[in-house]
Amino acid sequence: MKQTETISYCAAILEGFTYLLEKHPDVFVIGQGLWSPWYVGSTMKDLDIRFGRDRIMDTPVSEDATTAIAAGASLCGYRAIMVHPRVDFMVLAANALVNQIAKWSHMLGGQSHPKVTIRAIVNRGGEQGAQHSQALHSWFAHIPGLRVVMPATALDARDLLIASVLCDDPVLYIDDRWCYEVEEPISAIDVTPLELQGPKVLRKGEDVTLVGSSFSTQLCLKAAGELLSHGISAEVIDLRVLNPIRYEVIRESVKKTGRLCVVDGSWRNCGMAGEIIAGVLESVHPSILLDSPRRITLPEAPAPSSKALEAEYYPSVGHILNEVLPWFRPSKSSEIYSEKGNSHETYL
Amino acid sequence: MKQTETISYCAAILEGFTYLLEKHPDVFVIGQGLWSPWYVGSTMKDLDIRFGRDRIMDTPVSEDATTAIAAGASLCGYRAIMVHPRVDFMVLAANALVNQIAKWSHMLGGQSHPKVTIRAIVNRGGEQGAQHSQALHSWFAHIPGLRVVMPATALDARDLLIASVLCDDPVLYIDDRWCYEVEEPISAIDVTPLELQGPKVLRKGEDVTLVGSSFSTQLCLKAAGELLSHGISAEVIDLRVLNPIRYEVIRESVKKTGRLCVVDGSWRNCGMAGEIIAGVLESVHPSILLDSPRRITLPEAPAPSSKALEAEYYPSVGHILNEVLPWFRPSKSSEIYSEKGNSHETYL
Amino acid sequence: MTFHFPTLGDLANSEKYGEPIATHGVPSDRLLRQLEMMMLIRVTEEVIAEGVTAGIIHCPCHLAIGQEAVAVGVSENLTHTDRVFGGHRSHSHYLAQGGALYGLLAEVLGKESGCSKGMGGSMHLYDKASGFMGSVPIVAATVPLAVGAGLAAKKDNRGAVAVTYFGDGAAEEGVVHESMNFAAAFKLPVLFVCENNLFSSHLHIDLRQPSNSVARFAAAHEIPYQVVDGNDVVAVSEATERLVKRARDGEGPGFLEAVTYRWRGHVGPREDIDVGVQRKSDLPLWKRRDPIRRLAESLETLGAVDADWLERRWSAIRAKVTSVWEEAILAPYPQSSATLSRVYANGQLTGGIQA
Amino acid sequence: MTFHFPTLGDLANSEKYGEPIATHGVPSDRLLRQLEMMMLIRVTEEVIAEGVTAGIIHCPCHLAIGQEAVAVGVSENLTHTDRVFGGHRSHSHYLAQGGALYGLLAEVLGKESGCSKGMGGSMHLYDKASGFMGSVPIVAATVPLAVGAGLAAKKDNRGAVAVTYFGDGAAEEGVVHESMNFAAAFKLPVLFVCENNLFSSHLHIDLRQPSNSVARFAAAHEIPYQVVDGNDVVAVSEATERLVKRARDGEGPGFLEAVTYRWRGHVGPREDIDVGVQRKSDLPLWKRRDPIRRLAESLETLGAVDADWLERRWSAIRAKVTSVWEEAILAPYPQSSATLSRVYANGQLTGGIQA
Ligand SMILES: Cc1ncc(C[n+]2csc(CCOP(=O)(O)OP(=O)(O)O)c2C)c(N)n1
Ligand SMILES: Cc1ncc(C[n+]2csc(CCOP(=O)(O)OP(=O)(O)O)c2C)c(N)n1
Ligand SMILES: [Mg+2]
Ligand SMILES: [Mg+2]
Repeated sequence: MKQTETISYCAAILEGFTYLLEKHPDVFVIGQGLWSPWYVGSTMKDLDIRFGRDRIMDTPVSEDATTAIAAGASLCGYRAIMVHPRVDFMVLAANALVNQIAKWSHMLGGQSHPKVTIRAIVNRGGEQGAQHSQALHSWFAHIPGLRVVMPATALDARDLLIASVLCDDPVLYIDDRWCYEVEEPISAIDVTPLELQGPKVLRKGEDVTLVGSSFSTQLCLKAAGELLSHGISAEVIDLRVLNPIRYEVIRESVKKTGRLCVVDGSWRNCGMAGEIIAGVLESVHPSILLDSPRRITLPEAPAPSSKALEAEYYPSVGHILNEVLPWFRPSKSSEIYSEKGNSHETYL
Repeated sequence: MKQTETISYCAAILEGFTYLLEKHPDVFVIGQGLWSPWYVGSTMKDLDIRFGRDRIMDTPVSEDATTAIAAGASLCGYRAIMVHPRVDFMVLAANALVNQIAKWSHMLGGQSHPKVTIRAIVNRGGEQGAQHSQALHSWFAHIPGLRVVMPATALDARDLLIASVLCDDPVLYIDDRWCYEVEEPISAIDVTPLELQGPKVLRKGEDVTLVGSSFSTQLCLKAAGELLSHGISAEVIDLRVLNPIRYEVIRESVKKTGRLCVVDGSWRNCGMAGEIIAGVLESVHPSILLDSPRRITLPEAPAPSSKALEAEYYPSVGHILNEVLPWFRPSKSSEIYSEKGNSHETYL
Repeated sequence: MTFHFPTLGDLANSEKYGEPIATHGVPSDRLLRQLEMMMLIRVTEEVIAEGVTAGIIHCPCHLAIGQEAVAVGVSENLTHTDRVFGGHRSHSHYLAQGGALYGLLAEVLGKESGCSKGMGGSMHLYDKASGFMGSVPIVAATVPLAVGAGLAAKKDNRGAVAVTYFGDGAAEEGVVHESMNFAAAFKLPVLFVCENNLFSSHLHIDLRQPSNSVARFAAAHEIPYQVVDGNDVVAVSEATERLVKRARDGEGPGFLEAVTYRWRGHVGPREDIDVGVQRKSDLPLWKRRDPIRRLAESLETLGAVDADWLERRWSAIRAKVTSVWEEAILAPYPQSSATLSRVYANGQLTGGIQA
Repeated sequence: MTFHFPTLGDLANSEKYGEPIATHGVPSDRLLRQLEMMMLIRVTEEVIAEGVTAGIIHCPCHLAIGQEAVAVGVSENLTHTDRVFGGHRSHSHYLAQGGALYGLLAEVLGKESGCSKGMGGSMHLYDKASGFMGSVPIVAATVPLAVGAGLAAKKDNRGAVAVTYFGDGAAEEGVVHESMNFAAAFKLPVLFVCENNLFSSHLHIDLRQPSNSVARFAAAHEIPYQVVDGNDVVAVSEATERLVKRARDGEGPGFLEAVTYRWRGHVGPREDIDVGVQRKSDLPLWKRRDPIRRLAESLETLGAVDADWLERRWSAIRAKVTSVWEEAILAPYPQSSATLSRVYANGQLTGGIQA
C-alpha cells in the first residue's frame, strides 16, 4: 500500500480485513451475508473466495448463538470477528454481548478473555423504517467490559478495525454506510494498541468545539467549513473510542473555546451527546463556559419510513449551524437554515 | 384501604396488583416464578390462588417469546403485565422490547398500541455476581416509545404500577428489592394518567439539588438528613419517570440552589446521571452554577461477587457526602467519609 | 440412536409438481375466487416491482411473486376476527386476508393515506378491519406476537385463531422454538405457517440446516403438522382447514409447511439468478410450478374458464390496480409533526410533554 | 399428521431404577475411581450446604446432591484438552472434570485464591488446567459458547470435543435450538448434555413443556442422542463414550439426556419439599435412586468393597474436604483494586486510562 494512497472508507475496511486475514492465521470471520454480493456492501468483497469459506463463514439467521459461538472460539486460541450486517440485528444478541462477553473476564477473575471483535453496520435511510435504521452505540457504550469504537475516516475504518481485532478484549466496531464513500489519502498501517487510542482533534479552531463520531464527525467537519465563512473558527474532535471514554482532549478544547456542541446519530435520552456534555462539565468550572452546551441528536421517535419525514429525521449540517450561529449573533433569529425543518427544540 | 395507612413498598406493589386484577378484568399477569413462594419476594403473594392460574401465568424459561406474547395479547383487547424476576433476564427480551414493542405504534401509523407493562426487579447484592445484579434502566430509557418508571416510595410503588398498566403505551416499571422494606403512610389510590407524571420534590432545600430515582432517591433523602446536621439544606428530587424525561422541576431547583448532584444505580457512560446533568445544563446559562455538577454512579465494572469488593461497589450515602461537603468547606480534604472506599474519582 | 425426519423429497424438486392441481370437488366459484385473488396479488406486486425499477418506490420491497397460493389457501379458512401476523415478504398475506389494495400501494409510496400512514412502508403493513395485525422486517419477530394473539383468543373463547407467517430462514431464530413450546404447553389456537421457499436471502437451506424440511420442529414440540405443495392452493387450503379446525376446537396449535419458491430477488424486482446456489437452473423449472397457471389449467379442464376469459381477467385486474396506483401517487405525504406525534398513544409529543 | 416422541416413561418414575447398577464388566478400579469422585462431590456439596446454613457462604449455591453420576459418567470420557462449560448448578461438572477442590471452596467464600479469584462465586467457576472453561447463572448462556469451542476444536483438528451441561428448563431458551442447528449444520464436535431433573426451579416439566423428554429436540436437529438413567454412572459413561467417539471422528455433535433428580432446593441447602408439584412424595423415592449407593452396592456384590471400607472412605473424604475448607476460610479477600483492574485484559483501570 503506497505511502499516501487515496482510498474510500469502504475500501479501507476491506484492506483491514485483508491485512488481518493475511498476517494472523488465528483470525476468522463469521456472520450473515458474508457470501452475498450485497449484504455487507463491498467491504468484504471476495474474502470468502480468497481465504476460503472455513475462515469466512456465512451463518444461519441466529444472532444470539452465532455471537456467542464467535466468543466461544475466541476463548480457545482464535481471534474471531463476528459481523452483523445491521446494528438492529445485534439487538437479538444482547444476552451474548452484555451478559456474557462484556463480563467474562471480570467474573472469572481476569483469567479468561474473549478475543472477539463484533462488527455491526449502521444502515439507515432509504425509507427502510424503524427496525432497519438504528444506531445503538450509546447502548453498548453503557456496558463496562465492552470496548466500543466508531470510525469516521478511511484511516480509522482500517486501523481501528485492526487495533480492535488485535486487542485481547471484546470490541464492538460500528461502521456507517453513509461514510462508505468518504475518501482520504491514508498512510501505511499503524497498529497503535486500542487501549491507548482516544478522541482526536481533526480540525483546529478557537471559537467553538464540535464533537462527533462516525458520520456525525463528517457533519461537524462540513459545518466547520461553513462556519469559517461566517468568520467563526470551529475545532472538530472525533470521538473514535466511545467506551471507555477519555475526556481530556475534549476538556482542553472546551477550556479554550468556552463553547461545546455535540452531534450524535443516536437518541437524546441517555445518549452519547449527553454523556460528553456531562463528562466535560463535571470536570471544569462552569465559569469556563461562555454559553450553555448544545447537543444535536435524533428526535425522540423511531425512524419514520416516508421520505417526507425521513428527510427531516437525521441530524444535518443545518441543525449544527442553527445551534452554533446564534452564539455569535445573539440578536439574529435562530431560524437561519431551512434544513432545520423539524427543530429538536420542541423539547421543553 | 384506610386514608393514611402505613405500608411497605413491597406490600404496596401487592396492593397495586390486587387493585388492577379486581377492577380491570382485561388485566392478566405473565412471567417466571409467579407460582413460586420466593421468586418475586412477597410482592405477588397468593395472587395465583386468588385470581386463578389463567390470569397469573407462570411460564417456561423463554424471556424473548413470553415478553412478545404478553405484547401480542395486549394488541387484542387485554392489558398484559409481563414480569421479569430480574432485570438481567430482561436482556434476553431486548428484541421484543426495543425492536417490536417500543416501535409498534409509530411504525403502524399510531393505529395500534401494545397496552403492555413490563415489570422488572433490580435484585443485587448478596454476592450474586455480575449477571444477577444489573440495573439497566438507562439502557431502556434511551429507547423512544418505551415509557420507563422507577418507584422510590411505597406510594409510587403502588400508584405508578396502576398508572403504568392503565396507560395505553408500553411501560417498563422497575422496582428494587432494596426498597422493599421502605415504609410510609400512603393515601387512597390516585390514578393520575402516566403521561402527566414526572419528577417530584420530596424534600425542599436551598443549598444543593440532589436528584435520584428508586433506591438512589432513598440514599439522597438519608444524605439530605446528614447534610442538615452540617447546616446544609439539600433539596431532594425523585425522578420517578425516566422516559420521556421532564427537566423543568429539576431545572428550577438548580436555578435556586446553583448546585446539582445526581445519584444513579447504573453505570456512568451514557447513564441516567449524565443525562440529567446534560438535560439541565443545556437549558440554563452556565453562570447559574456555583460549581461543576457531580454524578455518583456504579464504578465502570461489572458487579464483583466477593463481599469484600461488593461492599464498596454500590453508591452509598458516604459517596454523596464526599461529593457535596467539599462545596461548602472547600479547604477541608474531600476524604471525609470512610465508606468512600473505592472512590469513583479514579477516572481521569 | 439417530432419528431421521422425512425431508421434503419431491416437494423441493423443481422438476416435479408442475401439473394442474387436483381440485377434489371444490366448487368452481370458490376456485375462481381464489384464482382472482392470486391474480390480484401477482399484478399488484408486478406494479410494485415496476415502481421500484422506476425509482418511484424507495422502501425495500420483498416480493412474493410465485408464492401466492400459500396466503390465499390459508386465508380461505380465516375470518376477519382471526388475527394474522406477517414478516418482511407480506404483501400476499395482507391482500389475501382482505387488506385494502389502496392502503398497500399508498403505504409503499410513503403516503399519509397508506395502511400504516406512511410510517412503515412495505415491511410494516396493518389492516385492522381484515384482522391483519402487523408485519415487521425483523425475521421471526411476529411469531411470538401471534402466539400472544392466540392466548387472547383462548381467553376470549369465541373460536378465533391466530396465524403467523414466517420463512424457512426464520426457523433458525430461537424465538420460534420458544413460541412453539409455549403454544404447545398452553394448547393455544395458533397456526404456524412456514413458507419454505428454500432460501434465506442468498443462502440455500442445505447450507444453513441439516435437513430441508422445517416441519421436524413441529414434531419435536408435539404440534400436529402438514407438509404440502405450497403452489397448490387446494392442498394448502385443505391442510389449513384441518389444522384450523383443531385449533378452533381448543385442541391446540397447528403447523403448516408450504413448499414454494420466489421468482424475484430476495429483495427488489430483479430475478437475482446469479445469487445463491442452484437458482439459475431451478428458477425456470419452478416457474412451471406457477400456482396461478396450475389452477387456471384445472379450471379450464372443468370448463369453468377459457383462455379468453383469463386474458380479459388479467387486463381487468391490471387496469384496476393501475388506477388505484395512480390514485396513491397523487395522495399527500404525512405532516412533519407525525414523527413525534405517533410514538405514544394519545398523540402526545415525545419529550415534549408541555409541563 | 402428529408425531409422538417417546416420553421418559419409567426413567421419570421415582419408584423405578432403584436397584444396583449393571457394571457390564467395567474394571473395578475404574468403578472405584468413579465412586470416590462421586463421594468427593457429595461431601464437598454437603460442606458447602453447611457453610450456607451457618451464614459463612453468602453467594447463591445451587447444589447437585443426588445428580453426581452425570458429571462423573461424562468426564470419564474426556481429557483436559476437551472444553467443558457449565451453568448455575456446576460444582459437580467442575470437580468431575478435575477442577481443584481448594479453588471451588475458596471461590464460594469469595477469596482471592478462589478459582475465579473471588469475582464470581459458586455460579462463575473456571479451571483452565482441567479444561473447565466457565459456568454462568444465565440459563443456557454457555451452550453457544461451547459450540464456539467446538468450532475451534474442529479448526484445530486434534480430536478435541466441547461439552455443554444444561438443564431441562434451559431447553426452553431459544439459543439452545440456535446452537444445536449450528452444530448440526457445520458438523461440530460438541456434546450437548441435558441433566433432566424434571424441575426448573419450582416448576415441574409437565407445566412447561408438552413432553417430559428433551431428546426430541436432538432428533429434530438430526443430532444422534441417548436417553439414559442419569443416576447410573456406567450407563451415562457408556452413552457418552459412543457420542464422544463420533464427535472426535468428525461425525458431528451428540446429545445425551440424563434423567436425574436434585435432593436439595432449587437454590440453597434446604430440601424445599413443599415447593413444586409432587416433590414431597417423590423425593424420598428418588433418594433410593442414589447414584452412589447403587454403584457401591454393585461393587459390594463384586467383592471390590465392603461396608467397612465405604465407611472409612466417607470419613477420609470428609476429613480431606474439611481441611481444605478450613484452609480456604483463612485465605485473604481480593484487594479493592480488583473491581476495576479485572474488567479488561491488561489490568488497565476502566475509564482510568491515564492519558
Ligand atoms: C433478526 C434478523 N436477522 C437478519 C435479517 C436479515 N434478513 C432479512 S430477510 C432474511 C431472510 C429470511 O429468510 P426466510 O425466513 O426464509 O424468508 P424469505 O425471505 O425466504 O421469505 C434475512 C436473513 C433480519 N431482517 N432480521
Ligand atoms: C435467562 C434466565 N432466565 C431465568 C433464570 C432463573 N433461573 C435460574 S436457574 C433456573 C432453572 C433452570 O432449570 P434447569 O435448566 O432445568 O436447571 P436446574 O436448576 O434444574 O439444574 C431458572 C429459571 C436465569 N438464571 N436465567
Ligand atoms: Mg425463505
Ligand atoms: Mg432442571
